[in-house]
Amino acid sequence: MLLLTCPYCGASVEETELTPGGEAHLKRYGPGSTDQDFEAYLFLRPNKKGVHFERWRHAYGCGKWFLAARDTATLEVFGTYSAQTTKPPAEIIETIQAKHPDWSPE
Amino acid sequence: MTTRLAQGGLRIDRQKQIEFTFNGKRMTGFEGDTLASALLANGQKIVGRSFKYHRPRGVVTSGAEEPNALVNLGEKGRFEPNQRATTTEIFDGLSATSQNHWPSLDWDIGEVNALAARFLPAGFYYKTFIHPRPFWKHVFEPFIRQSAGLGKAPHPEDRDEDRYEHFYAHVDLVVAGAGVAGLQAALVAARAGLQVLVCEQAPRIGGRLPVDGAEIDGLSASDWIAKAADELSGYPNVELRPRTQVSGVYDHGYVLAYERLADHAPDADTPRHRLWRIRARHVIAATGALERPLSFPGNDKPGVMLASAVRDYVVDYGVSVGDRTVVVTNNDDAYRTAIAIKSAGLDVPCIVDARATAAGLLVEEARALGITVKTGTAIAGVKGLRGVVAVQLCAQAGEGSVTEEIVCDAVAMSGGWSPVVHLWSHCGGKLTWDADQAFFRPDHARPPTDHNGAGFVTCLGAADGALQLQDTVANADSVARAVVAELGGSAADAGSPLSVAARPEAPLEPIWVMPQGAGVKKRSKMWLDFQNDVKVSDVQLAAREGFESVEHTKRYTTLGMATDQGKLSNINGLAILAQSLNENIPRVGTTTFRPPYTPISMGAIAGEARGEIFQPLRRTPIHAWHDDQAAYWEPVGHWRRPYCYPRDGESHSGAVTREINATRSSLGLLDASTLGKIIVKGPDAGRFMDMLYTNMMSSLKPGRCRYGLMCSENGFLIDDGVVARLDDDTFLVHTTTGGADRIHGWMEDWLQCEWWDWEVFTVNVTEQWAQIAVVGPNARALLDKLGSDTDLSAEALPFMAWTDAKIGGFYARVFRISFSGELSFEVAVPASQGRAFWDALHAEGAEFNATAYGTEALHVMRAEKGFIMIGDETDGTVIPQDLGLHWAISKKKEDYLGKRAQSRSHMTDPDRWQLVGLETLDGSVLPDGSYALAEGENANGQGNTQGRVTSTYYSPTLDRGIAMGLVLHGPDRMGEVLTFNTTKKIVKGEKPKTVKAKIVSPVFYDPEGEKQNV
Amino acid sequence: MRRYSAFAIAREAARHHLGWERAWRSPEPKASYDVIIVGAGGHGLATAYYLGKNHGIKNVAVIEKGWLGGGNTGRNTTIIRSNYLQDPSAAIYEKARSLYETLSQDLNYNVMFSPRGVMMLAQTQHEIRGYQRTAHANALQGVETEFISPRKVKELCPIIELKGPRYPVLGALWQPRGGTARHDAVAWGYARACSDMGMDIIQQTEVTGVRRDGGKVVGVETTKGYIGCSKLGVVVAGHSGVMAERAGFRLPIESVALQALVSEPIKPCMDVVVMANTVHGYMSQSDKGEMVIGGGADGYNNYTQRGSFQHVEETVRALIETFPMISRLKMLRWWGGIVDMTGDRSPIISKTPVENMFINCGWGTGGFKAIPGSGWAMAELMAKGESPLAAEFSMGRFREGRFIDESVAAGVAH
Amino acid sequence: MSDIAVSALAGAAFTGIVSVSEAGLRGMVTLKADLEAAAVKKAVKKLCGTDVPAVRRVAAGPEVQVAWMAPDELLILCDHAKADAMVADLAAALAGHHHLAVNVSDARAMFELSGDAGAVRDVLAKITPADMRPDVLVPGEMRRTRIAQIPAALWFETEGKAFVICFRSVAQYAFDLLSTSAKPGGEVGYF
Ligand SMILES: Cc1cc2nc3c(=O)[nH]c(=O)nc-3n(C[C@H](O)[C@H](O)[C@H](O)COP(=O)(O)OP(=O)(O)OC[C@H]3O[C@@H](n4cnc5c(N)ncnc54)[C@H](O)[C@@H]3O)c2cc1C
Ligand SMILES: NC(=O)c1ccc[n+]([C@@H]2O[C@H](COP(=O)([O-])OP(=O)(O)OC[C@H]3O[C@@H](n4cnc5c(N)ncnc54)[C@H](O)[C@@H]3O)[C@@H](O)[C@H]2O)c1
Ligand SMILES: Cc1cc2nc3c(=O)[nH]c(=O)nc-3n(C[C@H](O)[C@H](O)[C@H](O)COP(=O)(O)O)c2cc1C
Ligand SMILES: [Zn+2]
Repeated sequence: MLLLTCPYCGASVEETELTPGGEAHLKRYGPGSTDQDFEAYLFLRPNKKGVHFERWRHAYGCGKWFLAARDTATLEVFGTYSAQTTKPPAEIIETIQAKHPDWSPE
Repeated sequence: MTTRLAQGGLRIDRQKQIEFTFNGKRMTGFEGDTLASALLANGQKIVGRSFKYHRPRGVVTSGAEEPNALVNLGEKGRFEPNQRATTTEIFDGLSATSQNHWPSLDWDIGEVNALAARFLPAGFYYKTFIHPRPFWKHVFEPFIRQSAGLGKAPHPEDRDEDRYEHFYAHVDLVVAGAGVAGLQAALVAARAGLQVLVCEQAPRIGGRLPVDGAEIDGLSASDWIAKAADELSGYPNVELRPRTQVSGVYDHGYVLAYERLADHAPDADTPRHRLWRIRARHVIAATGALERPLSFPGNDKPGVMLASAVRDYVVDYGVSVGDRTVVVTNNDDAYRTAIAIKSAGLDVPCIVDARATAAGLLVEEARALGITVKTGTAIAGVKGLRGVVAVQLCAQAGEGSVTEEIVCDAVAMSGGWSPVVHLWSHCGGKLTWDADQAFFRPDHARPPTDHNGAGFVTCLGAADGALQLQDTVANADSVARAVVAELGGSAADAGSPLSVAARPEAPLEPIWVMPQGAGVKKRSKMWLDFQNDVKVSDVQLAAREGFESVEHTKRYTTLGMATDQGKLSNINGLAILAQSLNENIPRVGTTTFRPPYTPISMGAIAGEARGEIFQPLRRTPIHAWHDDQAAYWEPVGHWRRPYCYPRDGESHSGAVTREINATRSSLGLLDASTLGKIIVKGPDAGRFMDMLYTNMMSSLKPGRCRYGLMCSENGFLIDDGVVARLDDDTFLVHTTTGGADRIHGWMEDWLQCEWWDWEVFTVNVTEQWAQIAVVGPNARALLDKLGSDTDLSAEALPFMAWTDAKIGGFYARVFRISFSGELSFEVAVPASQGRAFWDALHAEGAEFNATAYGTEALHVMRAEKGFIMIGDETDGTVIPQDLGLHWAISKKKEDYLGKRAQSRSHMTDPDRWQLVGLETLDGSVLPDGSYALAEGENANGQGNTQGRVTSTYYSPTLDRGIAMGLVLHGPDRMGEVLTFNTTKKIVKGEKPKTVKAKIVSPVFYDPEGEKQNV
Repeated sequence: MRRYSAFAIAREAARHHLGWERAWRSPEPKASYDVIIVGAGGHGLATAYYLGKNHGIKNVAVIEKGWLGGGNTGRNTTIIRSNYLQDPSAAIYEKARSLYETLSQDLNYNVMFSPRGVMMLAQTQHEIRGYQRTAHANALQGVETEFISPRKVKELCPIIELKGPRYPVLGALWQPRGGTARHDAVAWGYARACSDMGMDIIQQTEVTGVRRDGGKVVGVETTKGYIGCSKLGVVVAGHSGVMAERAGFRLPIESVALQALVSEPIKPCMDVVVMANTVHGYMSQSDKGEMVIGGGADGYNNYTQRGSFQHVEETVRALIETFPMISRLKMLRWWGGIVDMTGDRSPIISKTPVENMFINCGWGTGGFKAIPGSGWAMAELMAKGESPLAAEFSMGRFREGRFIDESVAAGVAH
Repeated sequence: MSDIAVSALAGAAFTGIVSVSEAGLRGMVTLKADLEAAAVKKAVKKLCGTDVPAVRRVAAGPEVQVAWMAPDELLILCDHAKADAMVADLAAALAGHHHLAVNVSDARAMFELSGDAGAVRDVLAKITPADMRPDVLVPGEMRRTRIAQIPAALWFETEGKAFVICFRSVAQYAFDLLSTSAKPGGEVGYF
């Protein structure tokens, strides 16, 4: 049962107060995009066994979406951060690399 | 003969006698007895039957690891199978029956299995019962099922009389186990100021200490425990819970503990069980160690027990398990049992010690008491059918030729101890094999890790492999200090280490089979898993057949899969497996440890959620009125809406017809409060609305309404409803009942995660309003009669307009929208006035025969009008284009959610089925979900289809069946007749029954809309 | 292979069962094979079996990183049914179900297929309509199924509470020839038969890479070294994403934990399988007597085979409401598996961007019932390059928007 | 016509380990806006008589309380009859400034729990995963969380006196839940 800190409330809340939202940092492809890009955007997922960036909504709390960097093999959480970003912030990346030196963002 | 001793028994209060029954026989025990100790005290040696061979079974342990002594407990609403006698405290009126036998415990037909045992080795059922085919289901399986299973099934109509609850706790530290190690750890943490929750599964704290005895800090065991408990109770930051088992450790420091509040006092008006849902920064598992049996022929017979258990029964309960008890061991600790028995005035014919030599203080003490010690010796066989009458001895080194026979009525065995590492392992903690002490203990380098990637479970004391008291205490003290320091407590205040006067013990010698050279005949009489009847020979068979992984062996033999989860059998079993594979034990490894540590009640898991509060029930402000009218309810999400309001003797369909006729002919009232209402406001609201809806919303004028469609990004219709523009930068979005929360979340998702620079706020105001549809030719008349401060005439408030108004004194928002095709006003008033407004409408509406109608009438009327219904015409695979809703899909907008998806090849395919109306030729009602047949079969031999019914009703208005459906090229085939299947069951040889229906326009009623636009 | 039978047991009993031979060999890998299957779960082993049995391709290795059958095949609630709504699903699940009927005989291994019947309770008007639609579809698909009354429900399963109170039972979709099978035995039976055909089942060996030559697969890297092959079938369920990455492409799949639990064993009290989808719970009783209960899937990616408690809580709550008598039973054990969920919750049996590499995955929460049919189709696809049973399950459907959505008829995937 | 306005449970009450009562109609206004903006701070100060509360805090003015709900959202608690006026005043005060103020009084139900300080926390701790430790959920701080299966906002006015706000449609469920949790015999004695 996961425990995540909502970056907006600053409260550490358990999974049952949140709703999961799948892969984070997806780029939306709309009209005019290629079938490939659109398929990738909607369906194709890295589904990493390891470092994973994902969306959560503090549904039973402030109602805000936030993002988390989590290891899907150990469930270690490297940090949570604002949903208003297109890529993981530097400090999160540092935290991850501190634990996994050979890891680098795609 | 097992019996109660004249004196002794630390746990029992001889002043307080308790009466109970076993298999109908009245028995007595003392307060503090467990059912097991009480049964033994009453001479009840056989307490149950084994799973597979139905062998007679007696009590073998004194705790949570008990595989044999399981009973049906209680009656009716308090009946419970498979209750462990060794952890069941007795109470007045307790009634228990033994399990898994017919006709009786002593004479069990199933025992033939035992005679046939040789034909029923591990996994025999995989190799037979193959022919003839039908026999498995009809002959073999029923037989196997009957003889399998353990306790009785509760009666289907009995209802649990007890209540249950949960409790959430957040602490620095959970200490599982209040033995000497756990207590010391708790003291250290408490003194350092940490918040500590100590959970002890037993009713008494102290663990093994009271029975094993020792001097700690110059105090007797009991005094030291009392002192520790007393100090702990003084700390506000410490909570100590007896009868509370830590049942599982989960990710991110989540811990479940199972508190048994009323099992020992069923008449107390408390919840029976309380499930603790704990968040702990750290977990200390001070869970001790469990003794292992020895694998000698006949080790499963009633009267053969763990040495520690025999000791517990004598010392804790004042119960003798036999007049003459042979102790068989490979370690010193078992000598404590011999000494305890002897000190109780009972006889120990000899101690059979498999080790070549036995020295050390305990051994000396035993010898000093005149007990013969036979070293290098083993048990070759146990005589007696339903109980022990003698044991045959042999050399441990040999193959088992009997050297002598010793008359005895009990055997106390000890094969060494295994640390209880379950809580360490539940969440992935790894183990290491300690060859000297022959057990797995926690590998400190590989603990289970939490959300910070840090280890969060620590075993200490015996659970960490420190078995001998002086080691236990030293280990507990130092490890606890380290944990406390890590958690930010100051070890300085932790108090001084304990001084222990205990007797050092000689090392044990690992003994996996006894005697060492036993042949297959003997090995097939050595039990590993007493409950599931798994023997040494079975594990060896598994290895022989290639089930080399310990996980395969487990599943092939069912070793460790019984209700005790192999607490006694697993280590012995995998040692045997390793031997047979010529592997070393650590390479074979253990099976996965899974929660719960011991089984927990389903009731506790569900907690308070039963009956009325099984699930939240959402009620509109008018709910009570519906209830008073005996509405027939239809669940919609967590809401409940009236399906119809049957009157006395009226059928549901009769009621629906009446409601529709009343509405179409005069006046109907619908509680539409459950409809979603979301406010969308801001400079970018129009732009946002245009992205949400397939049609153009930004162009909507304030004061007007527009029907709109929402699609998922994958192109499929997800919701529809009427949008009202409140002012230039504010929209009111109506969603379906099921859609309100979903769509609001959906909006927030896009606003927060994609278009966060757009200035838009949303609020879900669904429940702020009671919304009532006033429908029918007399709708306006009623509102006028109530009196409105605003002109509601067709001119002032035309179809698809809205206005604020004061109606009959109620502040209201009035929408000229219609889902029925009639003149209709949807009137929203604040929820707090909803019921009053509803009552007013009925009062004033009486003269118009105002009739409340339910969801079914609503559905029929919308179908008569050809309006689609989300969930009927749509099912997650339908796009607006399929439903002839092109008019609602803006061509001007270059983007909206779902637009890109709708341009994929399969979505633009002209062969997609399209919405049409359907009329059976004979006027009958098409069956729900029936399919339109097409010629031939597909590549997989399935009948081809060319369409399906999406909704179908009897229309009272037209007095015939009407339906809508999706049909291949439907709109181009008006008038064509299709064949629909009406059979829902295929009967071999029979061709499906069918009915013919004509393709027509989906609008069956008032196509020009003359009625709604008046 | 020496055949199994009552006589064989009697014969062996005479010599204390010392004469039984291995159920399957555990060979060292050869340098190369015609076909390598990655993953010795039910689907992988069945694929190998039908490659040999139906297509005469026997120079096959099945490579398993753990112990065979230890994935989801070894941890599922064993429900077998084929009354799915959509044609492609009904086709492959019914093919599988009918193969199950004779699987024990085909494999000479008792997989204990027990066609005791599966019912899915209808507890809302919407479910009634959904199941009636399914029933109509099944009639045309040749799947024997039927919508039954509450009375019949109670007859077939006396421990059900019909009256709710919250969600009265309004009827059920009933498949009399659905049921359960002994999950481990299915894997073991196929493994034994494959081994008997001369195929190599290589356990405790992980495939760590896919070697390609000009977009064509030539072999796999493993923890036991490189092994060549001319065709590769990847059948690794929860680890499909990991394997796809190793082959350089992505799948429309996310891996999440799905949980199950069993009660302590009790005497027979439930002769059918019941699924209550409104309240999210399903239950059956195993031959050993435990009540076998399936929980919900987590919503977040997870490879730990441990799930979150609230799903177990929700399921048990739902089942006590449906079967009040279980309230005083005890949960004996609780575990999880990593299930591979696709974008439309339907499986993938398909060619891949890598030539001669095929993938069979996405069975998610419901693939045990499909094992024989899936193996049959996958083998045909690998041997012939196409299979009518597999056609609709190609990866391409996600690009074209041609989904196979079973959730539509109030159905669930188990 | 607030005279005919009724709360969801018309003041239902239960007494067990603690007393649970529906607090009756309470005015509630949701204000969504940039809480950092001077205009907003000013408006709140003027109309509620208190500053914009800090994260998770409840700020109390003379008649009005203001609760922090989200980084861009406040809940203003006032007299039920004054809620519409409050909305109007906010609209006026924030005219031209992007915001959303709306009356949600009737979309909510509110309960009061009172009794022994520890007991009140015990009763809540049976149904919410939120940390109920007195040094964590201090009086004056609001925790938005769930109670059993529904969303709720909890806060302590003082030790021994807590409030629970939930949606109106589930008021009965919330009341039954709280009463069950407070049922005699279920004393935990933890807090
Ligand atoms: C709790 C639960 C309940 C379920 N209930 C049901 C049910 O009632 N009915 C039903 O029909 N289905 C059910 N399912 C689904 C069903 O179990 C699965 O769909 C099915 O077993 C999948 O089989 P498989 O052979 O594809 O995968 P698996 O059995 O998981 O086999 C995949 C194998 O691949 C191996 N592997 C992975 N990566 C590698 C690698 N790199 N190299 C080598 N080997 C590798 C794994 O070790 C594993 O053994 C349930 C699943 C779960 C978890
Ligand atoms: N000399 C030997 O060979 C030998 C062997 C084993 C044990 N011992 C003795 O055992 C004692 C070891 O002390 P200890 O404190 O480490 O162990 P312990 O067995 O004395 O205490 C462990 C306690 O944990 C409880 N427990 C176990 N699992 C639990 C769970 N999941 N939840 C809640 N409670 C749980 C048990 O009921 C018990 O009270 C010492 O007295 C030691 O001398 C000696
Ligand atoms: C249908 C079924 C029935 C099971 N019955 C039992 C059982 O009676 N006793 C038991 O200990 N485990 C039982 N299990 C659970 C297994 O022991 C094991 O937990 C599961 O296969 C997952 O493996 P793992 O726990 O080793 O990861 C059962 C599993 C399944 C799928
Ligand atoms: Zn938050």
